[in-house]
Amino acid sequence: MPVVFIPPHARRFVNGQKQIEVEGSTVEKLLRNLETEYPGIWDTLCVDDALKPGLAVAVDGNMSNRGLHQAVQTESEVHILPAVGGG
Amino acid sequence: MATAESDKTGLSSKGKYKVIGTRPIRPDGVDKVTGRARYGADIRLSGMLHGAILRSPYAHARIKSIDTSKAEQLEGVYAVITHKDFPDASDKIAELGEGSVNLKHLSSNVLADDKVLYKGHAVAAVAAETTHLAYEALDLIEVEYEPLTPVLDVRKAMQDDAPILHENQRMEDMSPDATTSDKPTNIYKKFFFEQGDPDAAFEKAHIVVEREFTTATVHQGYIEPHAATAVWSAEGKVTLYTCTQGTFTVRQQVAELLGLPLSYVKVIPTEIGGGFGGKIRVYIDPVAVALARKSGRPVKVVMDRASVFEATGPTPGSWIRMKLGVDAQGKIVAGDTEIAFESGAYPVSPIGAGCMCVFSCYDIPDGRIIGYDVCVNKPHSAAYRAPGSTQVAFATESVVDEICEKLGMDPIEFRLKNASVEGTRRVDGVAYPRIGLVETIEAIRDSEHYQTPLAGPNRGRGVASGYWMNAGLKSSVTATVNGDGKVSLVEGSTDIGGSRASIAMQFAETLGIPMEDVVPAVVDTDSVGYTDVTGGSRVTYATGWAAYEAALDVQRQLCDRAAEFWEVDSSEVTYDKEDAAVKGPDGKSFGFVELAEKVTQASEPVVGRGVSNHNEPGGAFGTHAVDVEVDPETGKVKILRYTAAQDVGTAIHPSYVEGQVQGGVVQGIGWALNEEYFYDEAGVMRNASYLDYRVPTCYDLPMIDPILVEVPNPGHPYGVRGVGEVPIAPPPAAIANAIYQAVGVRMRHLPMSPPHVLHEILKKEG
Amino acid sequence: MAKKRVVTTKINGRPVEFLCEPRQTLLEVLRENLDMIGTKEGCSNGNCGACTILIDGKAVDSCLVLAVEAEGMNIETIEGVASADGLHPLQQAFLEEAALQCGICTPGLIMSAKALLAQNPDPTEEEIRFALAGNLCRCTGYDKIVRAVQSAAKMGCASAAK
Amino acid sequence: MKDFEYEAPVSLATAIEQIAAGNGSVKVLAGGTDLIDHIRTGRLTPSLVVDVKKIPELNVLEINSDGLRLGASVSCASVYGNEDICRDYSALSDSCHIIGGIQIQNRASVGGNLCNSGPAADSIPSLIALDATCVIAGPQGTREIAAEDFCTAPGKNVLESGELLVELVMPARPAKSGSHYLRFIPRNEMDIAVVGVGASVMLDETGETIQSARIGIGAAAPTPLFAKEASELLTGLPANEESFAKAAAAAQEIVTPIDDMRGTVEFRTHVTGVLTKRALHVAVERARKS
Repeated sequence: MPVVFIPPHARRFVNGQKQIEVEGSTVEKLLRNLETEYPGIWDTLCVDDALKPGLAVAVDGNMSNRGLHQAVQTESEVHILPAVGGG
Repeated sequence: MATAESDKTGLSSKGKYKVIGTRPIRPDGVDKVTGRARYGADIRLSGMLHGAILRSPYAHARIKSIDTSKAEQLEGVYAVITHKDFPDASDKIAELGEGSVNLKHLSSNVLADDKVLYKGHAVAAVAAETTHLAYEALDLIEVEYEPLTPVLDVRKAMQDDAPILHENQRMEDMSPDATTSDKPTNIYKKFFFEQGDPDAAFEKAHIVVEREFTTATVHQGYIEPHAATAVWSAEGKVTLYTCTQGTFTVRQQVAELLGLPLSYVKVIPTEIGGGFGGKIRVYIDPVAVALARKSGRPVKVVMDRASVFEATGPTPGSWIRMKLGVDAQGKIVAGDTEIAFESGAYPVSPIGAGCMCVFSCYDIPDGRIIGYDVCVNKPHSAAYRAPGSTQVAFATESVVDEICEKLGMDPIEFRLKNASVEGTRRVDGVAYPRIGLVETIEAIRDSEHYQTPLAGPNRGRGVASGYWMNAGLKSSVTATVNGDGKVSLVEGSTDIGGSRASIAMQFAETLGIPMEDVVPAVVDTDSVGYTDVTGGSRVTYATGWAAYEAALDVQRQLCDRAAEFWEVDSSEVTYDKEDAAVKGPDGKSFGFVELAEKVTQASEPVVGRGVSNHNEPGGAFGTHAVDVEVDPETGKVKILRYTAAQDVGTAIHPSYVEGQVQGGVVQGIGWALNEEYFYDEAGVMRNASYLDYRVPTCYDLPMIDPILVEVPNPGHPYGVRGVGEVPIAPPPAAIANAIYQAVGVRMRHLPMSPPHVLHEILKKEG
Repeated sequence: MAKKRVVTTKINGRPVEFLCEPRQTLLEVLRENLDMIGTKEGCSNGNCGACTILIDGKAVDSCLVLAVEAEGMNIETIEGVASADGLHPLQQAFLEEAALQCGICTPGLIMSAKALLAQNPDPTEEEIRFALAGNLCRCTGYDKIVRAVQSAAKMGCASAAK
Repeated sequence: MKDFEYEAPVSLATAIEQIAAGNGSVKVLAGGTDLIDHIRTGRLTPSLVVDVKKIPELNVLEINSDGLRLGASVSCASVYGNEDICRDYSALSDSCHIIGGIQIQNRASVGGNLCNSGPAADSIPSLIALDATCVIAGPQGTREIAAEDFCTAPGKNVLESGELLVELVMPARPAKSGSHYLRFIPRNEMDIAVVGVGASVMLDETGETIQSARIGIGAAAPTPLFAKEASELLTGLPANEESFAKAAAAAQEIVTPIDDMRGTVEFRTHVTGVLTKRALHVAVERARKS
């Protein structure tokens, strides 16, 4: 099952857990599934059906610009990180 | 110069490719050495007016009124604009591919709304027949200000009683014990990352070192000032010539700020005279467009050098507290850091990246990172080559050096013991794919430089490593096969450092044709598919990948055409890139040139297309060694020798890869030794010129020796990793460590300019 | 407004007459009046060298010369460096050594290097670095630029320049 | 750039007339490397610019047994291109070799550097050390003033409205004399002096004893300074590091530097001493070889 690493500011919605295994084939599905079990986490990370501005998703260490639509594999690690600007 | 190859992967580029790894002359070279290449300020259109911008003399003030009537009446003036000429911007965040921007902030930065937030903040603009006249008109604009107290230092700006830049700003707290407050603050956001239990781990550490560091605001220092020329058509369409790292990004920002349909804005890239992250956000482009709209004439706006310093995005000054603990064997057991970046007049700064880079080079099982993004009365900070990484590398690598000294351990041995490898989990949680940090450390250890003892008084050697994550993002190219067997390659990545060559080479490699037979063109936003900025070290990786896809598309189309000519099924036809030929059954064969000619005469055109949006750019690491000599009587630091080892994935065009490393190192040396924004108490930058903003000259430097370590990126067809950014990160720390070896003082402030170094020497001598 | 002046000069070997205001710099006149945009503007106060041209064989920052001063002067700009026969050895060396990245400083550097090699056909690395100190480059770290000048000197640049 | 008229007189008399008639809103153009930037940025707004490069008296470059005559508009490159000056007036050629980059040196003049009267002007400490006299022409005729008395405040000098610096005259250099200028800058080129020291020494026949010395200091006070006590205390002392240190200490006594983007009070005061020692050291070495 994919593992979602819960960003520190969202951990209070998941009883302080740092990572949670959850079903889903996209980041969106993972977070929706998390929300059913842990209400409040969706609104902490997302707004208007997208990640909040300033946040980005990384799957297996790679930052993605696909946001919630990014596909995940069964063994994937998913991180929600600050968006990065380059030079 | 040396090229070390990785013997661990067996995937070195040498001998594997026909075109990749060679050093052809760049396609745009002749235009650039003969003065024919057109840069931003070189655009001249008939009927063109010249724009000029009125800027705030105050670092912090409320605008009470602006009277432009006298300027409007001056003979030869065609338009005067202020913030009121822009539609109300929403508080929406626009993603610019690399980084994002709040449109309301962007709009207020381009022309100030109710407040000016830094000296040089644009307030109004004029279009007139000549530049001289436009500047005369600026003197006739009357602005009434109510000056406010400025705050210029990140720590002061974080205090409770600090002057507030944005009354409606409340801190967004990303820490687990986040609380909300309704108090106005200059802190835009507090970042928090934690892995393991650092507090417990420090308890068990054998040695703990905790230090504070500060770094001054510095600028990218590109030699070409920003320049934009806008043409407004009666039907409401805009053509904009501009020197930018990203035409599509400019298109988006201009359209949003002026309320225009995206597709009505056509951005034509000129050549670009350097950017380094500073030519992504717009400053003058919307002004040129608004002036063109109001005057009905084409308008060119060119920034002067002082405005480039005072009013474009430098990279943040910072304060950093850095604490590391090691066990008796020299293994890092815990890390804890607090990082505060000056975002300038508006959020956001590259603090997020700084947090991700700060412990990136080491395996730190228990660590905590806290970051603050803080507004101060300086221009809104922007990206600068590996944004955020240099500041934090200075802190981390300096403390690592101090720990090595306390342990009595060689800094190379320490790094090899603690270096991040594939699978190492960073404190922000991400685990690395295959990376080449260890190989760069070994390359330095084995280098002739490191193996040669350094002799002489007041001399010292320092080592430091650095990291940048690199970016993937979106790119598009099209490739038209011409009747003469050459290919027109159309791309959207503006070429700052030879990317026409590195993209064309990957295309040529894929088809097995000579690079010289590929004619690249960097075109406008109407003429190529969406392409993200030339930044994030992504162009050779991502646009190169798009070119690879386009070449595969060309292969497929050529095979189909050949199949038609031969009247066979296309499954029986293959493309042989070794011979640059299409091969069919019964020994049938068309050479590339032959088929190109035949297709052009008697078949549908062959137009290949390639897009990419891959996200495995392969982070890049570098390890540097530097020898310095310090004049103990003046504190002046001389760079005697510099070697930079970097994991470059695959070096497509080694000369330009070396050039990226050398250029990044020298920018890092400038940051280390002399570059800084020097403000007076009123918030006026006292050194807004190349005279006193001291970028290194040729006479200040030795040759810079790059060692290209090639650990191919498994996430790219040719193993490309971004190379441009990471080399700026290690130099300040490496030099600080060398200064300590030379004269025994630990420098914890950048720049390590002579007055600072001498001060420490005198303090030490008592 | 001050009266415009007619100035007679020689630019890249050919006589050129232009009309200018006293307040126009030679850089401005080259670029705006004469459409010779090869000479670049980086700072306008003599600290970056992007606008380097040769006046009577000597390198100067054209942003710090008034166009009216150019009366009777012999001016060389980047546009006059290559000939109909091809590139100047310095230009060729800059290409082969990859001595440019963004290229904005390149015209100025080539002009400074040309003045150096005309005076000193076989300069040391130290002499090259001193001669080019007035030309800032932010991309390359100068390494390949110095090598390009060394390589051009080896090609016998001084004689080829004549 | 603000509008202005331009004249390029070929005689001194015409130049003085034009300058005098301008009533203070005239600026004199020699190399222009400071002036043109000042006009561009609006720090100066002359109505007339008088280009003095075509006036013969301002182009004099003469060195003989009476000494050196240096016309006010002679370029720095011409100064260090002259072997005699490099040999006998080394401090001056040292200065000219480090003002700006080569592009600046090909235009900028010593006279212009003096008239611009910046506290950090590189040529002025050398002119002071070499005991230069400034020859000034004006509607009332010609007058002379010592180089150390020329500047009165940052950017200000003794020139009255309508006056023009014509030339700089330096006395002949006897045997066993030597001079040197050096400055501290953060980079190795293209900077303004953070501190600059010019020193000239005359030794006795043995080359071991200092007969006389003159030390000029730049960037450490509102105007370049003649370090009188530091200079005079050297008379009769052995030409060694101990004596240089005494002079350095005396030089540090008279400086009144500021904190700015180029250096701190602490730094400038300390480095004044360091550079005084180093300047004297090289000047003595040169004197011994002369």
